[in-house]
Amino acid sequence: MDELEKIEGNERVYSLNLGPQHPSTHGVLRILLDLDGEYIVKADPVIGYGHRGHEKMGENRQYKQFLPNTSRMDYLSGMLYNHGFVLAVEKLAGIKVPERAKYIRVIASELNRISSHLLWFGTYLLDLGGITPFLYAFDDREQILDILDAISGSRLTYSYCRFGGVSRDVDMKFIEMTRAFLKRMEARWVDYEDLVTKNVIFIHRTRDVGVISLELARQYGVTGPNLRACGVAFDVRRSEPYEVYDRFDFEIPTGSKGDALDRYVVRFREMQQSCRIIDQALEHLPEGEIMTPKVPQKLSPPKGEVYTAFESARGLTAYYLVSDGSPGPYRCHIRVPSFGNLNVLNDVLPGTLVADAIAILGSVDLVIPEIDR
Amino acid sequence: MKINDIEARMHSKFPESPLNRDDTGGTGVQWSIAVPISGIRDAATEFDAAGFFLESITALDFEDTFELVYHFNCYEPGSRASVRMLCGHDEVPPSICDIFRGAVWLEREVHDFFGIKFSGNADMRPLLLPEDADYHPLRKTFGKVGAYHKREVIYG
Amino acid sequence: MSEGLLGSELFRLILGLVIVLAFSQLNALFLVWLERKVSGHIQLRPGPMEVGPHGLLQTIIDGVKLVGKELIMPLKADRKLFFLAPVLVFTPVLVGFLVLPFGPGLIIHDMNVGVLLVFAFSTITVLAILTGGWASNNKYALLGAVRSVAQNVAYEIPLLLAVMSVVLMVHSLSFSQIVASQKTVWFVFIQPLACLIYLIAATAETNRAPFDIPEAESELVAGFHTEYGGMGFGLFFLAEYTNMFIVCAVATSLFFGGWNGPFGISLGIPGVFWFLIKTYFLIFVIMWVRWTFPRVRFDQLMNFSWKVLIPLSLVNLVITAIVVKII
Amino acid sequence: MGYFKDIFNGGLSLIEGMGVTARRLFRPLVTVQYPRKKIPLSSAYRGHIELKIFGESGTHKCIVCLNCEKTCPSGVIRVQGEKLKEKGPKTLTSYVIDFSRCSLCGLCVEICPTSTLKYSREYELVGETWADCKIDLLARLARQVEEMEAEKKTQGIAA
Repeated sequence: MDELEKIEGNERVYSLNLGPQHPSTHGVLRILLDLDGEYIVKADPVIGYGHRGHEKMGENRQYKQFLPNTSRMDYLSGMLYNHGFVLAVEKLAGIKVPERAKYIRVIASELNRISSHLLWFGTYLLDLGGITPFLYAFDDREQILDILDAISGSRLTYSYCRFGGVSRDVDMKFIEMTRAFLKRMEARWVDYEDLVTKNVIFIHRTRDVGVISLELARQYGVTGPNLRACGVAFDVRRSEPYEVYDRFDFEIPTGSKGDALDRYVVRFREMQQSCRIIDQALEHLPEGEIMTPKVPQKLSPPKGEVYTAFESARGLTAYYLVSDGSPGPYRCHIRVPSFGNLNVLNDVLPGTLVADAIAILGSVDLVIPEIDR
Repeated sequence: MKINDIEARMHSKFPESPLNRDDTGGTGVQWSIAVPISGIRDAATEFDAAGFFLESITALDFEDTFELVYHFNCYEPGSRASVRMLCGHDEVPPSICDIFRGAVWLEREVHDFFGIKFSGNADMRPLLLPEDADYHPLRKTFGKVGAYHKREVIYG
Repeated sequence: MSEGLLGSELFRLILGLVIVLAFSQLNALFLVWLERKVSGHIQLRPGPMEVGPHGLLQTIIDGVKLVGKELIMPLKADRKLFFLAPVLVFTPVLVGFLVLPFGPGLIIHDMNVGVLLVFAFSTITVLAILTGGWASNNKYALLGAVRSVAQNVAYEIPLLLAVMSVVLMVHSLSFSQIVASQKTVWFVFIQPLACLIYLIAATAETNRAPFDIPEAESELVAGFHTEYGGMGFGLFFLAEYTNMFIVCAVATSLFFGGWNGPFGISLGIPGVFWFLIKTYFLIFVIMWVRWTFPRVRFDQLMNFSWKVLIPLSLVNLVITAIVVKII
Repeated sequence: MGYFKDIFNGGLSLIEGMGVTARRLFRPLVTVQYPRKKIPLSSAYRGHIELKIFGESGTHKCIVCLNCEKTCPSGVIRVQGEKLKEKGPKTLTSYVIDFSRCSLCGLCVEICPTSTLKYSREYELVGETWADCKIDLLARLARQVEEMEAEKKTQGIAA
């Protein structure tokens, strides 16, 4: 303890090591806080505890061998990461995807987005000290996991998408399960609003807490719901529509102030919008193939590069692949949204209380292994 | 469209630099411009003034040189542009962390993985690697490597 | 005569203490089980199920495990204070039992300043928490301890002001008299505001969610008892539940008619059961609250006390005083 | 007046929240007491791989092409074969997987030319050492064949 006591001309300041083992630093994040009483003077996030070298692995593997890795970067939105990676490789190799597969991918991705947001919703309330919403959210999330389990055979790291399609076709049971889930959620949204959104304690904990101004967000490259909470309707699904997202009618929820409450509301409404997308996709799900027949086992895309962005649950995510014509990429870079979303906390945390710091950390929805890669 | 404005400005700012438009959308960027190593700060300032945000900084390791790739984007549909610059294996590019604050970490990450030092970035501690790391894993001289090409092998 | 009286009084005290010790421990264990069951069912899961019927013996097994654990003290911690704190936190809770009116005549020592005694001793808990947090030589623990002091100081005031309204009406600080004067109408119907303020302040006094900021596991890991393991932690834990029982029992006596049935109807149920039913119901409500709400922030907690609870309880007290004077 | 309104609305919101939890108190439970009760596995469930038993031959169809071993990103699979006849296919002599490294991606199952690999439905796996994570698929296959025959026998007796 003693060596941590710092006296830098200001005897009031002392440091507190928040993490790497702390109940509220989801994943292994460590933040060095300089505190004055309970007020934070300086915050220095230390990351890299979960660095596994995915980018290096990507360079050493064939494209399809890297596919399972992608869902392990952000384990909460594995389907979205799979989806983005196959998009990138398909673009690089010029593979066409059947319509049905596109729809199935969208449905699966949106389900995964909801499950990721639900988990965030639960753990955020857990950070704020409300334990029960966490279990309710997990109950709902379990339904999604069951649905995705039924089509992909896995509950977290799906590896469901394939270059040129998806690995398994969906059946009537899947459609029924998904519809039942959508129906169930309608009642749950009301419950969540009564239990959390309207709750006076919750509102006081989050309103005007951790304000990320639009300028700050731009400076740090904050994307996703955190950016939309500042009032910008920037969503890759809209700005660079991939797959069939341009065919659906959905809103991009935005906030106004960029505080924790706005971020909460944006994510909450995003889940409802995802439900809308799924509903429409199920409505128009075409019959047909789920896999392009002529995809070679050993895929060797032509020389060149591709930068494919997609909207993961946490924001703009992108794969930057450089091909030298061999079966594996020459360079495989992943732009992860949490990187900027955590980076911005350097400027947001100072001046807040420790209790607020937890509320802010939770509200930006970080997945640390995604940053560490 | 901001992306067209900035394209014109980049043209006037770097008349000699080749600007590759990608009209088919095959690479995911609207256009990319190759700037000299000294020009990155000017380019970043332009993008900053135009209201763009810095999406990512990454590097490519070739046998003859590093290539740094900066991706900029703004909150308008389809507005991604990339700025590329060649940087010799022992050259020190200027940092843009006073223009985009988020660049501090991105440059630290590039430094981690490739050992490229940025002049002007005061905080060059390892970000993702251990504090005492003296290796740069994404260099093609480190660990298992598939291939090590010269730049022209891929980009002609 | 005086000799015999003294003897019987002493005997009564000792016997009472033994019963209290046994009861408080068993009661705390039961409450822990109840809490886990309530939280479980609120969260759509069964709670403990494996040890004993519906997991009834689970907490006993947990207790055995805690007793069997090694007492670990952090390096450079203040040894004496570190081990004093868990003991200190438990003693005032036991004293509280002495004056609780379980039923007509079922009171260990019917003091004429019973109400004062309970609240005077309950303040020692703060001291114990401060001692524990300070002695741990841990920043999280210290933060928790400091928070706890500020919180308890702030909430002691509305708590006592709310109690004073009742005392003013009865003109007595003795529990048995307060209960006796609620034979027909409970004070909760005459003093609903005071009752509400008392319950809120009492929740804060016992450091229960949503006012559990001294522990605040998502912020301060475990707050003041971060460094405690084994029975040190166990005593803090038991004290929390016993404390909860006491504040609820006091609330029952002050506002819910103690051993009296509603509106003088006793339905042939003995007074002590009425008392326990009401107390456990209040405990259930406090648990229910805990498993519903997120935690308030520290400064909001203070704001709520100083800006809402204290003015309201003062106004309530003044109005009570005027009305009592007129009648 | 706003002061009292805030307090009132705040209190109301709290009571609404308590209503939600109170309703749940009487709903049926959603959790399952796991070892006593089990949830049926999804039909797509991906356990560790195993060799498929084909009905006509009563055994697997592995031709030791080593595609699975080569395609595995994590180096899980070790296949060994032997040429029993001078001209003819190799015969499988050992098929061992190191499950501790497997990421269950399923590339091996997809690439297998004779479709003799499939996912098992085993999920209650436990091991204390790395050696416990090594699974010998041929031994497993032999065990399964034995079990099947025993089952057939009992069925035959019952019939």
